[in-house]
Amino acid sequence: MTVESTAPRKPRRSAGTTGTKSTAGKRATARKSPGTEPELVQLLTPEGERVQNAGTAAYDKYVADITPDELRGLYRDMVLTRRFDAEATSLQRQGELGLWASLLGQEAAQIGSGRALRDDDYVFPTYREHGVAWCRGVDPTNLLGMFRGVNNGGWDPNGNNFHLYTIVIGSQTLHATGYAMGVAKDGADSAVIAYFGDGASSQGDVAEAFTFSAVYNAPVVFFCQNNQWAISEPTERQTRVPLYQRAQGFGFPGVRVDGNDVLASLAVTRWALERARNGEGPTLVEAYTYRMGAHTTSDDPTKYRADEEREAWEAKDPILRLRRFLEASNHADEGFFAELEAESEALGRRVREAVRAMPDPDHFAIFEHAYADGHALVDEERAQFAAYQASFADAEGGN
Amino acid sequence: MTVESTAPRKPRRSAGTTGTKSTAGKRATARKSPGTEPELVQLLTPEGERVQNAGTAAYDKYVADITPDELRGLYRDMVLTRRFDAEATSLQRQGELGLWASLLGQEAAQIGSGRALRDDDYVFPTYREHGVAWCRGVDPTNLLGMFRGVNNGGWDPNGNNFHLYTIVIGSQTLHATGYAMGVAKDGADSAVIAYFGDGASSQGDVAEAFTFSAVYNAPVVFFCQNNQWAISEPTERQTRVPLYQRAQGFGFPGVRVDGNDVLASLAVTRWALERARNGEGPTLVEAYTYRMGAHTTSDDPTKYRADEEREAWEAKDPILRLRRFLEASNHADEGFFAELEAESEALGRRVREAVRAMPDPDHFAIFEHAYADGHALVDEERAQFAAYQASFADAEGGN
Amino acid sequence: MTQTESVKNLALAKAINESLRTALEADPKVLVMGEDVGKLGGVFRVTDGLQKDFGESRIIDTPLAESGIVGTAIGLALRGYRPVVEIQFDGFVFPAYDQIVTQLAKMHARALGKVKMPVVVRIPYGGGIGAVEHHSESPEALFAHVAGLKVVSPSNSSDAYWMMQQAIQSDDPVIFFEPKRRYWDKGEVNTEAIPGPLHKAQVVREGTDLTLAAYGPMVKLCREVADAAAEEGRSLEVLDLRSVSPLDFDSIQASVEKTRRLVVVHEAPVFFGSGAEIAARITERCFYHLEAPVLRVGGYHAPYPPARLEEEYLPGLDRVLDAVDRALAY
Amino acid sequence: MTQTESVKNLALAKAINESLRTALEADPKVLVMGEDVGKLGGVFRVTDGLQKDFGESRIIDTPLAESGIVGTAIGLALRGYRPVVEIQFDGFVFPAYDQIVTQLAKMHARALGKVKMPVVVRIPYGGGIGAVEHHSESPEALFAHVAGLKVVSPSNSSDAYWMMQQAIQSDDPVIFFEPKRRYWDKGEVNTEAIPGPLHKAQVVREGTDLTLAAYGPMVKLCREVADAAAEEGRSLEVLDLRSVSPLDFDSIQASVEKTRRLVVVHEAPVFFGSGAEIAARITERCFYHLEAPVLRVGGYHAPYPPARLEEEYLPGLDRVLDAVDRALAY
Ligand SMILES: Cc1ncc(C[n+]2csc(CCOP(=O)(O)OP(=O)(O)O)c2C)c(N)n1
Ligand SMILES: Cc1ncc(C[n+]2csc(CCOP(=O)(O)OP(=O)(O)O)c2C)c(N)n1
Ligand SMILES: [Mg+2]
Ligand SMILES: [Mg+2]
Repeated sequence: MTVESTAPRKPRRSAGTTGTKSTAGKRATARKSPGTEPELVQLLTPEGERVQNAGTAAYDKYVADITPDELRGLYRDMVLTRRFDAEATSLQRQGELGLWASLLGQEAAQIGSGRALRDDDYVFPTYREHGVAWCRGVDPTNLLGMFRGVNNGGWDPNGNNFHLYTIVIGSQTLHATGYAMGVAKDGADSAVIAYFGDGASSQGDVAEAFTFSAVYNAPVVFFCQNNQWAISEPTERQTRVPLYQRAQGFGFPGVRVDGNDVLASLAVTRWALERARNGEGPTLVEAYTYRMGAHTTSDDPTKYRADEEREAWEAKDPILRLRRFLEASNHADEGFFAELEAESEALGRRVREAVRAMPDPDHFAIFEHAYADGHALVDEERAQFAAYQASFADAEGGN
Repeated sequence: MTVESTAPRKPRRSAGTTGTKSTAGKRATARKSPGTEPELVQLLTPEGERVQNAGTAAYDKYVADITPDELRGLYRDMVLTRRFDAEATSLQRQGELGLWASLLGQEAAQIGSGRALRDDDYVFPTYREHGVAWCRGVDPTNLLGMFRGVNNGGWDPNGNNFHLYTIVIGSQTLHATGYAMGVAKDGADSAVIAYFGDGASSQGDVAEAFTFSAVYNAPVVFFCQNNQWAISEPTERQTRVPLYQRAQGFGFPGVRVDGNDVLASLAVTRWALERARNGEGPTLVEAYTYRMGAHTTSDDPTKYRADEEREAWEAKDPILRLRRFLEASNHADEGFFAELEAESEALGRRVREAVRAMPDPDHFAIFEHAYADGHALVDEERAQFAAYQASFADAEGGN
Repeated sequence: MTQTESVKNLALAKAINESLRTALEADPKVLVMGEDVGKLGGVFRVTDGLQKDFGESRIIDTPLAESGIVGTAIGLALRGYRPVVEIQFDGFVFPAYDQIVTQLAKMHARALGKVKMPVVVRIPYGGGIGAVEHHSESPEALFAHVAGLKVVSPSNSSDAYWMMQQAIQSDDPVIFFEPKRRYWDKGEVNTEAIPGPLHKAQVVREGTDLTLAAYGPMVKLCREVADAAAEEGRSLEVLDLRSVSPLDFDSIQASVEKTRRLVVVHEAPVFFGSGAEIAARITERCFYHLEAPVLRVGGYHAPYPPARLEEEYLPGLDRVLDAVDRALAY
Repeated sequence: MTQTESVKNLALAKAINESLRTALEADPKVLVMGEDVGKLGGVFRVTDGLQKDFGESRIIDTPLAESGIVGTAIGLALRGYRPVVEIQFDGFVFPAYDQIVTQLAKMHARALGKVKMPVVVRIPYGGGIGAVEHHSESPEALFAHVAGLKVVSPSNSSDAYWMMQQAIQSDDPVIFFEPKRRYWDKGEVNTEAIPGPLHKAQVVREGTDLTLAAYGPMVKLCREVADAAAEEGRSLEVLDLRSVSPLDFDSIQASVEKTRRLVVVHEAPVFFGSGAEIAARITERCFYHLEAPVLRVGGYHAPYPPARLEEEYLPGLDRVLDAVDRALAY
C-alpha cells in the first residue's frame, strides 16, 4: 500500500501516491488482525475465552455483574439480527427489495453498543444499524421500507428514540450533537449515540460534530464501526493512524474496542455513556470489525479485495465467539440453541411475509409530507396531478 | 467561561452552556500568557533574551547560523509590515479603503514563517497575511485592491507563489493540500504553506485538508495563527484543548510556537518545511499570538473583550522583543533604526499615493473574467449593457 | 398595553431584534445560534443585548462552522427546540448547504410527517453596502428550487418584525433573507396588529399601467421607480412579494390581469433567478392578458463584482425604468 | 486508423470511459479523482480499468469527503493539473457545493483571469433506476444559476464521448451531468469525427407543430413522445439542448419561430428549474411568435419520492403528451 507511515522516510517521494503495486491479496495478509492490535480492548477472545488484564481493567466493571440470562440475550440478539439480515439479503435477490446493506460481521459491535443504552437515550444511525434498531425495539420490517422503495424511512424516531437512517455520510453526527446539546439544556441525564463508519470519519461534518460536542460538552458517544472498508476503499484511504486517536486532538477520549466482541462493545459503550451522563462530555469509540459481505447488494467486493482477508475475519466471528463462551461456561444448553433456531426461522418468515404484504404507496404520497404547514405550490401541483390522473380514469370510463 | 475542562466534574451539567456569568475582564486575567504556556516553543523571551533549553533543542539548529544581517532583516520586515498595516488602517479611516483587516501583533508569526520559505514554495493565505505577502515580494499596494473595492484580489498568484486572499474561512487549506499533492506528483521538493486562524480550525474543510494531506502524505505546512479571537469569539468557543494537538489524531505532528517570537516562528516553520521536503508529510504549526487590533475596521472589540487583555499582550510585542535582542547583542545601532524609520515613512507615503491613484475599474470589468473561454449569455448581457450605457451617452449627446 | 405603546418606529434590524426578543420571551424552546451572536450581538447587531438577557444557553455563540451550526440546529429541533440560526453573510451559507438541502428540507418528508423542523435560518443578504467578496450575494433561488424549504424576505420594519414571528412559529424550515442594505431604514411596527399570512404578497402601491414585482431590498427601489414614472404620467403598481417560496402567484396574476405588463426586479442574477419562475408561470396564467413579455431586471451572469462596480451590477432606478419603458413599448 | 476502427458501438458509460482514457493518454496533466474510482472503477464502472493502466497517481481514490475532493482538485488545477472529479451520486454533491460555488466558480474572476480552473465535475444524475434517497436527483439548476460554471449533460454515447473531451479541454470549470439511467444505452461513437461546439443545441428530430426541448435523460423520452405524436399526425421537433449553462437560446428561438410552440422537459422540479429560464427568455425573444405559453414538464415541488413513486413523479410519455396537447390547444 501507498499510505505513508508517520516515520520519516528517505529518499523523498517521487510521484505522490504512486507507490509499489500491490495486489489485494498482499494487502490482506499485511494487515493486522484485531487480536494483534495492541490498543484493542477485548474481553472475549475469538476462542471465547474471557480476557482480564491491565488493558481491560477500566472496563471489566461494566460487565462484572452480567448474568447468564443477559449473555444469552446478547447471543439471541446477534443471531436474530443476523437472521433478519440474511432474510433481507435474500428478499433483495428475489426482487422484493431494491437494495440491502448487510451488517453481516458487525453484530457484536451493534448489539453490544445497542444493549448498553437506556430507553431514554437517543440513537442516530447510518443505514446499516439493523442490530441497534433491533435493540431499540424497532420492528425490523420498518427498516425495509426504504430498501423496498416505498418510503424514505418513515418510522417515528421518537417511538423508540431511534432516528431515521441517514444516507448522506456523516450528517447524522451533527444531528446527534445538537440533540445532545438539547438534552443538556433540558438538564436530563440521557445520552446520545451517533453511529458512523470508517469512511465517514473523513467528512467535515464529523469533525464539526467533534468540535461542537467538545466545546459544548455535549453528552454524546461517537460510535465508529471501522469495518475496514468504505465500499472499495480500505481504511488507509481515510487515515494513517488508528481512528480512535482522532478524538484526542478535539479534547475528548477515544478508545478502540474489538467490535467482534459483544462483551467488550457493551462494556466500553457503557463506560462512554456513563461519561456522557456524568457531564464529562463526548467520547469516541472505534469498534474494530469487518464488513463480511458486500457494501450493499449492488456491490461486488471481488473487484477490490481478496478472499483471504474475509476468511481471516471469519475466524473471529462475533456469534461463534459468544457461543463458545456460553458453551464453555455452561450458560446455554442445546435446548436454548434449538429454540433460538426456531425463533430465528419464525422471524425470517415473519419478515418475508411482512415485506411481501407491504403495499405500494398511494400516488398522492408524493405531495403528502413535503411541508408540515402546507405550501401553495404543492397544493397547486397536487390539484393538477389529481386532474391529470382523473383524465385517465375518465378516458378509461369513456371507453 | 463555560467551556468545560476534560476532567470529570460533578454534579452533572444543569443547562448546557449556561454557566457562571463571567466578565471579559475576569476571562482575560484567568487566561494564561504565552510565556507560561508549557508547550510553547520560545527562543526569545519578551525581554529579548535568547532561550535555549530542552524544549528548544529540536529547533535551535534551524536558526543556529543566523547572521546579524538576517536578524536585522527580520526586524525590518516586521517594522515595515506594521507601518504598511497602520497606513492601510488610516487609509480606511479616510475613506480610501472600504475595509481593512489589520495584522497588528501578528508580525512575528508572519515574518518568521514567511522568511522560512523558499521562492519555489507556495503560500495560501487568509485575508490577513500582509506580512507573509511582504516576504514573498508581493507589492503591498496589490493587497489593497480588494479592500478598496476595485477588485477581488486580482494579483497573479504565480508571480510570487502567493495565492489570492481567501475570505471563505478554511477553504484555502484544501487548495493548499491539492497544490501540495501536485508538487508531490511532479516530484518537486517544494513545500506549500496554508495559513488559517483559530476560528477556522472549526471548519470541516480544515479537517478534510488534514485528512487528505495525511493520507497522501502531501508536503504542506498548516500554519494556524491562534490570535485568541475569531471576531468576538475567544478560542475556547472553537476548542477545549490547545489547537496544535489537533494534528496528532490525523497522524502528523503539531507544535505550538510563540507567535510573537520571530526567531521561534522562523525555526519551527523551517523544521516543518524540511519535513515536507523530506517526504514526511504535513505538519501543523500553531503560532500562539494575539490580534492587537479590531477584527477589521468594521469591528468594535470593546463590545466583547477587556482592555487588560490587550495590555498584557502589549508587553510581549514581537517588534519590541527583537529590538531588545538586537540592542543587547549589539547587532543594530542607532543608524539602522533611524534609517528604517525613514524607509518606513517612505513606504507609508508610497502606499498612500498608490492607493489614491488607484483607478476605479472600467464598468465592463463586470463581464471581463467571468469565464476563460467565454459564455454566450455573458456576451449577450455585455452587449445589452453596452447598448444601455450608450443610450445615456446618446441622451446626453442629444441634450 | 395601549395602542400607542405597541406602535414603534424601528430600524429594520432593530425590528428583527425585537421580534426575536418577543419570541424568546414567549417560548423557552426558542434559541438563537450563530457566529458572534452573543456578546457582540452579531456583526449587524441584530441580536444585540439578547445574550445578556437570555443567557448563553439560549443565545449561543457557535464554533466557526456553518454546517455544524445548521446540523446541530436540526438535532436541537429534533429534541423539541426551535432554533433561529444566523448565517453571518449570504456568501457563507454554502458550507451549510448540504445540511439545509439534504437534511433540513427533507427530514419532515423522510419521517412521513412524524418529525417537524421548525428552524429559521437568518441570512443578511444582498449588496449595496460596499462590502468585500462573498458579502453581497442574493442566493434565494438556490433555496427556492429546493422542496421542503420556505423562503421569505421582508422589505420593511413591520414585515421584518411580523414575518420573523411567523417564521419562528412555522413548523417548516424557513430561510429568512434579511435585506442588509435596509437594516438601518426606519419604519413603523405595530407589535399588536394581526398580520396577514407569511406567504402572501402585498400591493404596496396601486397602479394601472404596469406591475413591478420585487421583494426584500428591491421593494424600496421599485417604489422610487414608481414615483419617477408617475412624474412621467405612468401609473405603476408595486407588488411586495415577501415570499419567494411559495410565490404568491395569485396576487401577481391579479395585478397583471389589471395592468397587463410585468417587470420583476431582484438583485440576484437574472439567469435561473426568481424572475424566470415568475415570468414562466405568469405567462402561462396570463397568456391572453399580457401585452408584453414579462421583463426581468437583476444581476448579470458574472461573479458579484467588487464594490466599486456594484452600482453598475445591481438594478438601479434607471435600469428598472428602462425595462418599464421597454415593456410599455410593446 | 481506418474509418471503421474509429466508429464503435458503445454504451454511454463506456463512451465516457473511453473518453477519459483518450484524455489521460493525450495529456499527462489529466487526473481522475473520486470515491471508489480506482480498483472498483466507480459504482457505475465509468472509470473501470483506468487505475490499472494509469496508476494510483493519476486515478485517485479519495477519502470520503466531497468538499475535500473538489477543494484539492482546485489546488491541483492551480498547480497545472486538469482534474476530472467524480461525485458518486447527484445527492452527494452538496458537501462540495461551497467549494464549487465560492471557489471553483470564482477563482478565475478573482484572479482577473490570471489563473484558470480546468476542472470537470462528473455527476451521475437523475432518477429512473429505482434507487434509495439522494441517488436520483437533478440539481442542474443549482449550478446553472452560478456564474463561472458551465453545465452540460449529454444524452447519447457520441455526445458523452465528445462532450467529455471538450469539457476536459475547457479552461473553465464544467459540471458534467451524466444521465445515469442511460448509462447502459448503446450508441455509435466516431472517435475521429470533429464535433460541434460544446454548448450548442442539436435538432435531433425535425418537426413543424411544436418544439420539445430537453437534455440528458429526457431526450430519449422526447423522441418517444415525438414518435407517439407522429402517429396522431402531429409533427414535433425535438431539440437536445446538451448545455444548461450557457443555454443555446439561438437554437431554441430558431426552432420556436418555426413551430410557435415550446414544451420544455426535465426531471428536476419545475419550480425554479431550467424550464423557467427557457420559458422566460424564449417568451421575451419570441413574444409575437408564440401561439401558446411555453409549458414545462418536470418534477414536482416535493422531495424526490421513494422508488415506487418515481414513475409518477418523473415526466413520462403521457405527461409530456398531455403538455403537448395543452400547448396545441391554444
Ligand atoms: C456524502 C456522501 N458521499 C458518498 C456517499 C456514497 N456512499 C454510500 S456508503 C459509502 C461508504 C461508507 O463507508 P463507511 O463510512 O465506512 O460505512 P460502511 O458502509 O462501511 O458501513 C459511500 C461512499 C454517500 N452516501 N454520502
Ligand atoms: C465560511 C465563513 N463564515 C464566516 C465568515 C465571517 N468571518 C470572517 S473572519 C471570521 C473570523 C475568523 O477567525 P479566525 O479564523 O480566528 O481568523 P482571524 O480573523 O482571527 O485572523 C468570520 C467569522 C467567513 N469569512 N467565512
Ligand atoms: Mg466502513
Ligand atoms: Mg483568530
